[in-house]
Amino acid sequence: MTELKDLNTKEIPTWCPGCGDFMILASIKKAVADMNLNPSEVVVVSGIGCSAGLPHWIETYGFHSIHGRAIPVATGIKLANHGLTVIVVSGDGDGYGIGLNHLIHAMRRNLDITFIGHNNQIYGLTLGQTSPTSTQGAKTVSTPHGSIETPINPLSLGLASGATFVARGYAGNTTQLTDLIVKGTKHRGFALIDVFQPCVTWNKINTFDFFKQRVYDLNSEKFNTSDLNAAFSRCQELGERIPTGLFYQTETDTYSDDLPQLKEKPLVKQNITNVDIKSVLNKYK
Amino acid sequence: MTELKDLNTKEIPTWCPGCGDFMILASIKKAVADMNLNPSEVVVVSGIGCSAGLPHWIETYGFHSIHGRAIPVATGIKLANHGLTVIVVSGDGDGYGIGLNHLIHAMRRNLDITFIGHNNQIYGLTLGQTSPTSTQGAKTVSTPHGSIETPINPLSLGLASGATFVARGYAGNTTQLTDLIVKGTKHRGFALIDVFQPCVTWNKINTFDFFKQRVYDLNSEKFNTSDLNAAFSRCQELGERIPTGLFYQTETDTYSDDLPQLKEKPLVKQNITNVDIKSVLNKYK
Amino acid sequence: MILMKDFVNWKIGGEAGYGILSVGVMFGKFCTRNGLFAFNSSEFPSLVRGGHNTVQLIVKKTPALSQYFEVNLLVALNAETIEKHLNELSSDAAIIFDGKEIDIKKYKTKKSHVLIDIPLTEIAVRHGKKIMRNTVSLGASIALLGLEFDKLEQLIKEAFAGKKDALIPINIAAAKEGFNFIKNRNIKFNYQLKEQKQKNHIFINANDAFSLGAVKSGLKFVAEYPMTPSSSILSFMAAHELQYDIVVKQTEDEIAAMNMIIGGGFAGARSLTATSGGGFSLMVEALGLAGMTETPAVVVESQRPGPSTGLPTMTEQGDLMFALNASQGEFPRMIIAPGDVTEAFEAGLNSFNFAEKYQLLVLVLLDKYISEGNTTVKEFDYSKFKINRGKLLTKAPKNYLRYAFTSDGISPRVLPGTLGTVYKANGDEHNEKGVSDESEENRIKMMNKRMKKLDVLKKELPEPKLYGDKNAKISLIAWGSTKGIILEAINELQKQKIKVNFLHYNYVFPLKEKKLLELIKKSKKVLLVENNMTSQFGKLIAQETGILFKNKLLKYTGRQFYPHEIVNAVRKLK
Amino acid sequence: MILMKDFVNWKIGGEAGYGILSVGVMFGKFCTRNGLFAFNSSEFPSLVRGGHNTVQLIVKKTPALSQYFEVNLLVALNAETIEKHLNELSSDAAIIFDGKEIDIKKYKTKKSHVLIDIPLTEIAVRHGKKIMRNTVSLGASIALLGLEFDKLEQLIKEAFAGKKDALIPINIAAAKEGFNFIKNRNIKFNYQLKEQKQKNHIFINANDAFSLGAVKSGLKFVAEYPMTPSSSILSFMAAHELQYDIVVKQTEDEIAAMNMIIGGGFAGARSLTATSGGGFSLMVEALGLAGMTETPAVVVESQRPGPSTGLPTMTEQGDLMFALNASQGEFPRMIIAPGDVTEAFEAGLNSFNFAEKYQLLVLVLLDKYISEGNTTVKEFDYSKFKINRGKLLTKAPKNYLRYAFTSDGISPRVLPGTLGTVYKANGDEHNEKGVSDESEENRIKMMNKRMKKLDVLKKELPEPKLYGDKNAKISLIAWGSTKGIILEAINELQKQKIKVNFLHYNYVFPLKEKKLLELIKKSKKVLLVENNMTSQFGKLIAQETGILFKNKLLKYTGRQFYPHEIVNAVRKLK
Ligand SMILES: Cc1ncc(C[n+]2csc(CCOP(=O)(O)OP(=O)(O)O)c2C)c(N)n1
Ligand SMILES: Cc1ncc(C[n+]2csc(CCOP(=O)(O)OP(=O)(O)O)c2C)c(N)n1
Ligand code: SF4
Ligand code: SF4
Ligand SMILES: [Mg+2]
Ligand SMILES: [Mg+2]
Repeated sequence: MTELKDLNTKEIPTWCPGCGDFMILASIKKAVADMNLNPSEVVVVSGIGCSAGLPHWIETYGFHSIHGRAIPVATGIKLANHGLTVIVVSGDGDGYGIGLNHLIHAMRRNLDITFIGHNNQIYGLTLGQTSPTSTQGAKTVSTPHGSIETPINPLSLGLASGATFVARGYAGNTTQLTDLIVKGTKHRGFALIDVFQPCVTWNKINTFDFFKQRVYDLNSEKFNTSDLNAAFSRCQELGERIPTGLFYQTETDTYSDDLPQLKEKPLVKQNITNVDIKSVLNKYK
Repeated sequence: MTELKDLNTKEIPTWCPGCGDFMILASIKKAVADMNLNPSEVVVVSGIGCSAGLPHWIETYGFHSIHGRAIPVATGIKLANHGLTVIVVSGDGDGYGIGLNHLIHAMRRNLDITFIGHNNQIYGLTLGQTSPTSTQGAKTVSTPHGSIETPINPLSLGLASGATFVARGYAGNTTQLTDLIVKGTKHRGFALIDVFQPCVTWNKINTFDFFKQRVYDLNSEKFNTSDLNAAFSRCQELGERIPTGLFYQTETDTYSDDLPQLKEKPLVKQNITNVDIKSVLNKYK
Repeated sequence: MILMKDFVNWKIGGEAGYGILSVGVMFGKFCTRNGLFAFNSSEFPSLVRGGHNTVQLIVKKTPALSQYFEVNLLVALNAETIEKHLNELSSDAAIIFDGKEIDIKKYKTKKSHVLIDIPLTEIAVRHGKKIMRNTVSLGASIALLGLEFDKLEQLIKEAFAGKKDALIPINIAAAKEGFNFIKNRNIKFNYQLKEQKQKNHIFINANDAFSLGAVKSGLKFVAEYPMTPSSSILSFMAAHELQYDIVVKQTEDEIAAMNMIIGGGFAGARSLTATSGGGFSLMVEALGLAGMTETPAVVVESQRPGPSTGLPTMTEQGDLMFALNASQGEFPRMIIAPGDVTEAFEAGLNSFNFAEKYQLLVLVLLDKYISEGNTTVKEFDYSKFKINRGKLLTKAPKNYLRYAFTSDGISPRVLPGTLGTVYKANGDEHNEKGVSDESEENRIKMMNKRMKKLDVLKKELPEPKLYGDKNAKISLIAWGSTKGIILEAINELQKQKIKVNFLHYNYVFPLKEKKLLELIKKSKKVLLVENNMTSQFGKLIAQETGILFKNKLLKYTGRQFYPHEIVNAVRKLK
Repeated sequence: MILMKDFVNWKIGGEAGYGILSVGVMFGKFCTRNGLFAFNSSEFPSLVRGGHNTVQLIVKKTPALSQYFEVNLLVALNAETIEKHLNELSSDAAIIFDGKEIDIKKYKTKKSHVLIDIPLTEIAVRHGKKIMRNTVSLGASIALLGLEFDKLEQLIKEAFAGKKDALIPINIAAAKEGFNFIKNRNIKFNYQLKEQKQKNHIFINANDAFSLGAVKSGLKFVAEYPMTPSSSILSFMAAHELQYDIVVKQTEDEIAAMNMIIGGGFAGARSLTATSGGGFSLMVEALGLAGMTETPAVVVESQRPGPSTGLPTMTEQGDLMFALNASQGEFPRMIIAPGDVTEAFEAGLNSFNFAEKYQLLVLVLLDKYISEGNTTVKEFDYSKFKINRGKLLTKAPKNYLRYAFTSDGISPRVLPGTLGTVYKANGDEHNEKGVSDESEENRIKMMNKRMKKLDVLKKELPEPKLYGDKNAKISLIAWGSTKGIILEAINELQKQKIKVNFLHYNYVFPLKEKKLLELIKKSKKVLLVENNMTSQFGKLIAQETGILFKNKLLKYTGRQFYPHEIVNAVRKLK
């Protein structure tokens, strides 16, 4: 049995007090414990940002990589050893800004990875610049006269990219979030979980209060999570009422399923001594 | 009057005989002539690939940049001198593979640029590897056992990214394509025009014949081009019948509109002698 | 008899979010307005709040050129500050602390230390919020140092004027109470500052100085992705975008930033990007595009310790060889490494002239130490500055060739939009027209043409500056941000009757070697000083001259040198 | 009396899409099966079809180590071929052409040239398609050179076996007709080849040789984005992915490729990426991540002329300094630059051992010339090869520390998934556990630990190889792909009674300098030979030893040297 306390590290998180990242960390730990995963068989991969510190504070294997590149690093890990559970944590700059291309291609590849986007709509660690998901008009240190760009909508991009599991959580609702992470991790294929994560230091617009007044659980109504077009239409709802929960899920082969090379065992378990190259070498004669 | 012949260069295209790129070039020239643009006020920007040779064969200013980076180069040009007409030509590897992140962010920025995606569903110039838009199962030199990834759908990504003009052309229909390029260029904001461009050398699946049997003009029926959800649903139609034409258009401020710095004149026209820094310097006293 | 000292090395320590950085800058400005010279440096971990942060400020009557190790006045906002920095204190140093929060007896302070227990928190909270402890301690500090209050009041007013007006009276009151707390006690403190006459000085760091220079030189377009310690260039530009009609674009990544400024430069706008090593890594491919298309571009790379994310809030001179060799193939580039804020301002001023005149890439290497180290300096002089756009034509001559072969390698340039002609910028090897050309003949000519520009540029560049005693038998060689530290060390060595001189490279590449060779011939001992592990500037010198340095002083702890480390190394040489 | 020659330099020219590349390889294989040695090189513009393409093949009884300038047998599939290459012909050369398409009288051929007018098109079209002209001309060529037809028939069968069976008989018939065309005429040609005894040779290029070595050494994961001239590594791997259970991933870009192999290497799979300069530029940031996390990774960079897109289908040794210094900060890396296909195979074989043993980044620098230049060589010997995974543990010891300080700088490694422990790989500076640590003490220790690995590695590496006369007074120094060219030049010089020797660097970094220093002391004249403009290896040597080369032979036309250029340069030295 993996218990919550097994997942605690000696080091303690260095996030600002009250940061939404604490709740996401708690939800991930809870999900790992609930699924009874062996901590030594889980790898949490991050890029750079406040959110990217997370792997340090969960007692599993971890890879704190570079800005925007958590997904390719995670992809390499998963392909090398698909027996591992691979979870990516990323920020809105990390995942939807500099790293967005990898995210989109990962979604269409449908590798069995869980992606958790810490969406605080700001660049936290670099002290408060605008992010790809910042609200239009947001005044930040890099946009003192207000941002003039239409924000990225991670969910609609996920749907457009062929993602097979598209969900939105909210750091203020850890029960729902834990559930989504469990579902996403159990989902065979790539799970995109965007999470509203209030940054209490820099983002004075999208606060806990802001979300408390707006979010509701999409899955508490009869929403058909297998209807792509409905999901697309619904994820544009970002005004006075903002849906959270599972928007879309579909089952199809994962990337690893389609690779005969991985049928017998993961790459890292294969015997690499005595590879016979004679037959190929002969072709050059 | 700009005439078609004014746009001819001394150099002749080096594409394979019969390549769809010839028709796209012809359509762009026709569109420039039809709009009576002064060739010295047009810049055609490309990345790298077969398609990327195009700027060399139209007698306007041109920038043949690096793989996947036509959009940021074009963005810099447009911001520095928004008096210029800026057209980006790109391949499916260039624009939807390595350069996809720039495309998505450009769409949400809505800078007044026309993007023409030469979508041959293959890497042409590098001799036939799989591309992000290659059909699932496509056997290429890099996927001899068939590609296993869900292809990118440029149109649905455009719609999900806030693009204000989303269209699809076909190299085999230059009348329609010319019309789309004219409309896209006149459109105030970013115009995404994906073009089916048969590669006669490497792509034996998506041939002229393949498209001839399938494409139809969406705009010949009563299609509402201002309905985002309808457009999203329609652009997934990629089976026996494939719609072309304008899928979606909406009017909103362009990026330049929102910059007071550009109200009076383009950056390059502004006087840069005698900038007075005294007042700012004084703040450090 | 106690010797009174007319300088102080002040240090404040506490957690991030305690307003330590801002109070350091305010104190520096305060000293500057008092006609004194201040230099500040800071150390903090890569966190938004918490962790152990310090700011140091050395204040003197004469130019303060670097950080110092020995601390004379320590403001401890938490116990950790005392624990960590006790060993840095001079024997007559004072400690300002809040006895309600820190049990000073737990620490091995010396009898000679001046312990000043002030109820910082109580005062701060009474007037407003706990964070105002920084203001209280600042008031106390200036009183202890013998300076007057009025200029601080004025500074507080300016700091909060506008949106935060309500904070003005409470901060003034808090500072005043800190000030009076000291005044009301008769505390003997060896370090006493006096207002000096010289005025019109400014207190500024290299990022801001560079930015100001760039604005003055007609910068029109900035594309940048935030990265410590370059981000303040982005925010400086954003804050002034409307005042100066500059378009400031925060991009999706550094690849976009670099390619955008190539577009901007091609179209004719003076264009800038700024980053640190990680972001610079992403710009590498586009650097070559600028080189091949001969597009003017200016890139600031403010270094921090690598490899990879390394120590993101610390400092190092670790990217010189990288900057010099980044991108495939061979093309000319220029590297400037300002040694102080004045040289940073000049780099801002001149980079765009160099970039446009030679149609090449100009890299400006800063580092966290000077990017964020504020210094009191004479107001910048730009009276002689003139915009030089090189061979920029407003009309196209007949049969215009963008990449025409010329004797200096520089081809006349017209901008897109210029009527009567067109041309192609092309990242492939191309002919004079810009059209792709793969012939051997053209290739050699184009390579020679592009490289020729470097020779011409090298001739125009000044030799590196020699400081100190021309005839000294000991010479120091360094580049970039170690300048002030070494100059301070030279002063100290002079006091110790050790004669040294110092050759400082601000223009690092193309390398001017004449003065260096002369110096090395004349000197008995030569010491190369670099804030990195592998002596990268030494490698550059070796490449160009074959000289290998026997004596090297290298520091790669993620911190800059202190003058005493240089002094010690020189003494060991003797 | 006419001297018969037992070698030939054959060249075929025409447009892309004429099957020139494939016929070149087939001819080379044919010669190899005849016990002869062949070396082929090609030149073509960056187009898919059209443009002027050539393939050259030098065939000899003794090892053919490089391309040659003087052509003895020219197959002209179009007029341009004659126009462009007439000046390369030896006075007794033959030209095979189709008189119906080429008016040979328009060209200044010599009387001594053997002009062979064959209706190539007519024959090709009669048997199948015009593209089969290549086969016809190959049949004609071997007849002219006095070789038998049977092995060609066999090769054609093999080439089309499987999916294109229908092409076999028509190609054989076409080749046979070309062969008979010559046989039926009594043509005197000075160049006559004879079947030799040695068998079991292979005809292979460096990309394939490296790939084979990599497969043998247990490669499990390839992430690559296509880029000339590295792309054939991707297709080689894809073609064999199921045979060897290798996962081959074509990525969205090179950033992804590099980061994926870091993930793969971290997880424990021997992982590879390959690219050229432009793609390598995009990998730069991740190189540092591999360095900081001490993740084994192997990167092939096959060079082509820059800057930027440059001459994408040509060749250059222009990326050495870039590879050496790419990425911010300082960390160890290893650079191997194979000089021929055998060394390329060995690089494939050994890179992963080095990468895993030292837990570092191994860069293999190839270039278009050897990546695509097929050579006849002895079958590779890998009988002594053993997988060495270094300090890889299958179980975690108690209190396991991933980055433990050790005397050789190498820390025992366990893979994620290993039960009973966990750890973090971390691009930030970290402690032995992998946890971020910003202290000065830890920083120095970690920097020293990582760099220490380079010293240990350097000791293990062999000194560069010395070829030629040990006691010669003239020495050549070179690295990578110029090896064979220089060896051929030495043979020629020997014939001219000029004694030279040649120090070749296959292992380029860390640089072994002992033998170099000895040699330079002994030699009267030293010539550095590089296929670039700025003598990059010379710079590396200067950095490490302070040696500057007075004599340099540099070529930067986008083409490799010919042996005669080396010969001439050496003669000028004398
Ligand atoms: C290549 C690169 N560019 C820039 C940075 C600087 N940087 C560190 S974190 C960050 C953005 C953080 O924003 P986000 O991803 O939203 O994470 P958050 O801190 O908000 O959780 C940036 C730009 C970097 N580390 N690497
Ligand atoms: C950074 C980089 N990586 C790889 C390449 C090699 N390359 C040139 S064109 C190309 C892809 C071409 O495919 P696409 O964009 O679809 O254009 P097409 O040739 O099909 O028109 C690639 C991978 C490059 N030039 N630069
Ligand atoms: S800056 Fe914002 S996101 Fe970062 S730790 Fe603080 S509250 Fe959280
Ligand atoms: S390879 Fe394909 S895309 Fe490229 S020019 Fe030929 S037909 Fe066109
Ligand atoms: Mg964020
Ligand atoms: Mg394509």
